[in-house]
Amino acid sequence: MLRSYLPALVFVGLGSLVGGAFALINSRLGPHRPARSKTDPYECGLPSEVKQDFRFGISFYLIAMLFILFDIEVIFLYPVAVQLKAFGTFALIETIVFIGLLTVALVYVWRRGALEWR
Amino acid sequence: MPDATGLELIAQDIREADPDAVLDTVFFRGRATLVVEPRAIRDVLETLRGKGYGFMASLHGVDYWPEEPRLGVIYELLDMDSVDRISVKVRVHTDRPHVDSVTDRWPTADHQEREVFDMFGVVFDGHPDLRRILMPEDYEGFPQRRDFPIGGEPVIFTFNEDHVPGYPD
Amino acid sequence: MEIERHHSQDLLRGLSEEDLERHVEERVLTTTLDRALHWARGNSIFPMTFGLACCAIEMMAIVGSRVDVARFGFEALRATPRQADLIILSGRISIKMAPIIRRLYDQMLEPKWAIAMGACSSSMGVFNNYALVPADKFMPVDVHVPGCPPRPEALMHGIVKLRAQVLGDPDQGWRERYRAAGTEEVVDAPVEGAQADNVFVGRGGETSGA
Amino acid sequence: MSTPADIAAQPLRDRPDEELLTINMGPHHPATHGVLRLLVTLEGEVVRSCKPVIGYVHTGIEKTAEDKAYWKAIPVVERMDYLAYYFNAMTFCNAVERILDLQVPRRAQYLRVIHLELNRIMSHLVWLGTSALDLGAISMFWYCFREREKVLDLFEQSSGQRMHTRYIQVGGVIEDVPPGWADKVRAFCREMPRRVDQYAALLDRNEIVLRRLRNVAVVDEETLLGLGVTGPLLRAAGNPWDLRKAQPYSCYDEFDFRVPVGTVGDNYDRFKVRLAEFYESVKIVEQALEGLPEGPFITDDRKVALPPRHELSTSMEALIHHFKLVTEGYRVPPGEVYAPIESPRGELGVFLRSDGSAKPARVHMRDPSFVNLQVLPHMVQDGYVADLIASLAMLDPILGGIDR
Repeated sequence: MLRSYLPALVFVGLGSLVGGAFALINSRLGPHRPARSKTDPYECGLPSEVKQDFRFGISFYLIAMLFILFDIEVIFLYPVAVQLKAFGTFALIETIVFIGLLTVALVYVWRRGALEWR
Repeated sequence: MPDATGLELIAQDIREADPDAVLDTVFFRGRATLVVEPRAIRDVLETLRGKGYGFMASLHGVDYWPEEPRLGVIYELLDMDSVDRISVKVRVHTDRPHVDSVTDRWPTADHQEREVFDMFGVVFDGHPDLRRILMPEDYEGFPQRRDFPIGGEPVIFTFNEDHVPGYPD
Repeated sequence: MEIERHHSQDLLRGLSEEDLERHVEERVLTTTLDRALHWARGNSIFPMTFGLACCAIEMMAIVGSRVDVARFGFEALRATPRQADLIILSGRISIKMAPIIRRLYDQMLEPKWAIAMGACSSSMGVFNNYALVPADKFMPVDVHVPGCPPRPEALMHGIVKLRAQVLGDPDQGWRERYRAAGTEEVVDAPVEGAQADNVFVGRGGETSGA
Repeated sequence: MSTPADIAAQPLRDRPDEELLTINMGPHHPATHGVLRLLVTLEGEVVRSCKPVIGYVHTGIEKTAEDKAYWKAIPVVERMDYLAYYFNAMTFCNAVERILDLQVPRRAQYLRVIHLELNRIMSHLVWLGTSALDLGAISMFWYCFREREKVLDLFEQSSGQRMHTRYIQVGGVIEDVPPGWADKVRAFCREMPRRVDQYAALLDRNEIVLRRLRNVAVVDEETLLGLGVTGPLLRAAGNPWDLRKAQPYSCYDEFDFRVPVGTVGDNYDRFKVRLAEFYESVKIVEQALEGLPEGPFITDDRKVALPPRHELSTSMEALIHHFKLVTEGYRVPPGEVYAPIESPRGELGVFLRSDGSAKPARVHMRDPSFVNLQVLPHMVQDGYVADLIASLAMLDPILGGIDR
C-alpha cells in the first residue's frame, strides 16, 4: 500500500528539503542589520497612520469564503478527471451529481447577491 | 482678442456698474489687460462671464518687486465660442495681501490659488482649503518672491575648492 | 587586483607559523564561499521602480527591448522596498521628497545599493536652487550616472559597474563600506521626535507633508 | 441589491460597521505615473474621497528661469513637462517672439510643427505603454517603447539628443535637419499607422480592457469646463476645443487634420481620443514634410540669432553681435504676454513678463496636468479602487509639469 504513495512522499520530501535549504542559507549567510525603521509598516514611503485596531469590511471575508468553497470543488475534480477511464461510468455520474449540487449552491449564493461587491 | 477699443468698451461697462473698479487698461501685443481693484475682483469676473468669457484658463501670481503695490494676481479668461482672451490683473501690497477667493464660482482656481499663496503669500479669503501645495507644509518664506534667495550650493571649481562655506578646509 | 595582493603580502609578513596556517586556511575557505555569494548577488539584483522625473522615462527605456537590462538579471523591477535591493534615484529629489526616500532606503533589504541617476540626483544638476537636495546629502550612493537624462546605455554602464563592484567586493553595510562609523543618526532608544528618517519633525499625529 | 451609489446616498455617520480607512496612495507607488500622492479614504473597495497631494518633485523651475538669460532659460523650462519637452520650449519661444515682435521664417515653423507632432506621438506612446501596464496588458509596454525608440532616433539625428533636445530656439530652430532625415521620417510615418492598428487590435476588442474602461469615471462637460480642464479629457467629453484649430500658431492652419472628439466622456472615450490622435499627428507630419519650404531655418535678425560661424571671420558686425549674444544675451523690451499652445495633455501656456533686462522677470507655465488633476476627485468618487487606477492612467498626469 505504501509503495503507491512513494512518489508523493518523495515529492513532498524533496520540496521541503530544497525550500528549507534556501531559507537556512538566507538566514545564515544574509547580513543582519536590524534597524528600527525596517519594522515600521511600509505605506508608500510615509509614516503610516492606519490604526492598529483597523478591521477589514465584511465583504472581504464573504468573498474569501466563497472562493475557498468553489476552489476545493475544483480540486476534487482533478483525481477523477485523471482516472476517469479506470473508474468507468459510475464515477462520471457521481461527478455530475457532485457538480450539480454545487451549482445549486452557486445559484443560491448568486440570487442572494453575495457575489456583488457590497 | 478684444482690440483696444473693445477693451475700452468693456472697461466702460464695468465702470458704469462700479465707478472706481477699473484702475487701468493695458493693450500690449494684442493682449488686453484690465487692472482692477482687489475688492472688486469677483464682480468684474462675473460681468466678464456675462460677456462670454466663461472659461478661466489660468490664475497666476507675479512679483513686481521694485514697483509698489508689489504682489500681482492675474486671471486669464477665455471665451471659447468667439475664441477671445482677456486678462484681469489685481495688485496687492505685501503687508495686507488679501484677495477674495473665486473658487466657489470658478472651481479651477482651487489649486492655482493655493499655488499663488504657497509661492507669493497672497492670502485668498474664503478659499475652502488654503494650504501650501508645492512646498512642505511647515516651510517658512515664500520662494518666488524676488527678495527670496535662489539658494542652491556654490559650484566648486579648482580656484575656490579650499574655502567653500560648509566644506572642511 | 594587485592592490589586494600587496595588501595581503604585508599582512602575512607579521604572522607566526600557526597563525599563518589558520589565516590561510580561513581565507581560502571563505573566499570561495564569498565569491559564490557575491556571484549570486551580483547577478540577481532586484531594482526598485522608483521614477521621480525625466530620468524615470529613460529608466523605463532600459527595461525595453532595445537596451535590455534582463541580460544582467536586473529585470525583476520590484515596487516595494521589501523585495528590492537596489534603488535607482531617477530624477530630481525635492526637499519634500528627501525624508521619504531616506525612509524607503532604510526599509530596503540588506545588502542594498543605490544608484543616483542623472545630474539632478547627483548634484542638483541644472536646477541649483532652494527646492532640490543632492542624494549624497541624506543617503549613501554607490554609483553616480552622469547625464541629463543619461542615455539608457549610460545607465546600463552604471549598472554593470555596480555589478562588477558587487562581484569583487565583500559584502559590507554601507557604513563599513565607506568607513562612516559613528554617523548613526538613529539611536537605539527612540528619542522623541529625533528620527533620522524624518528631516522635518512633523507635528505628532498629523501626516507630515499632507 | 444596493449598488455603491445607494451606499453613497446613506450618510456615513449612521453606518458604524463600515470601517473607513484613510491610506496614502503615496509618492512611491507603481501606478501613480510619478510622485503623486493620493490621500484616499476607502470603505472596503469603494473610494469615498480622494485628495491629491503634490509637490514631491517641485524643482522651482519658474524661479530658476528668472535667474537665467532668455536663451539659457530654454533648457530649464524644457525639463518641466518631461514627456512634451518640445512643447515647453515652443511655448516659451512663442512668448518671447511675441514680445520681441519677431517673424519666424516659414521653414522654421514647418520644422517646429514636425518635431511637435513627433513629440506628441512619443508622449502618447509612453502614455499608452504605462496605462496598458496598469490595466494588466504588460506586453503593450514593450511594443510602445519599441516605437518610442524609433521616434527618439529621429530626434537624436535632428538635434543630437534623445530627450530635452533644446532644438527650438527663439527665432526658429537651432540647426537645419540633416539630408537623410526627411526620408527617415517618411518611413516612420508610413509604418506608424499600421503599428497603431495593431495596438487598437490588441486593446480595443479585448473584453477585459473594455469592461475596465467603459462608463467608468464619467465627468460631464460642464464640470470639466468649470475645472478648467483642456486637452484630450475635454475632447473626450464632446467639446472639440483644440488650440491648433481654435488659435492656430506656427502655420497649423495650413494643414488639414481632424480633431478626434468623444461622446460620453468616460475612460473609454479618453482612450479612443488619444488613440485617434496618433493618426492625426502622422497626417500632419506627412503634410508638413511635403510642404517643407526652402529658406533660412532661423531668423536673420542678428540681434536675436547667433550669426553663422563662417561670418565671424569676415564681418565685424557679426563678431560684435556674436559677442553680445554670447555674453549678456539679447534684451527684451518690457511687457507681459500669455502665449498658449496645444500640448498632448491640454493647453500649455506661458505667462512671460519682461522688464527690459536680459533675464525674464517672471515665467509662469500654465501646465495642463496641474489643472486637469483637479478633476481626479470627481472622476473616482464612489468608484472602486481598480477604477481609480484606470482613471489615473487615462488622466495621463505628468508630475514634472504639475510640480514645476
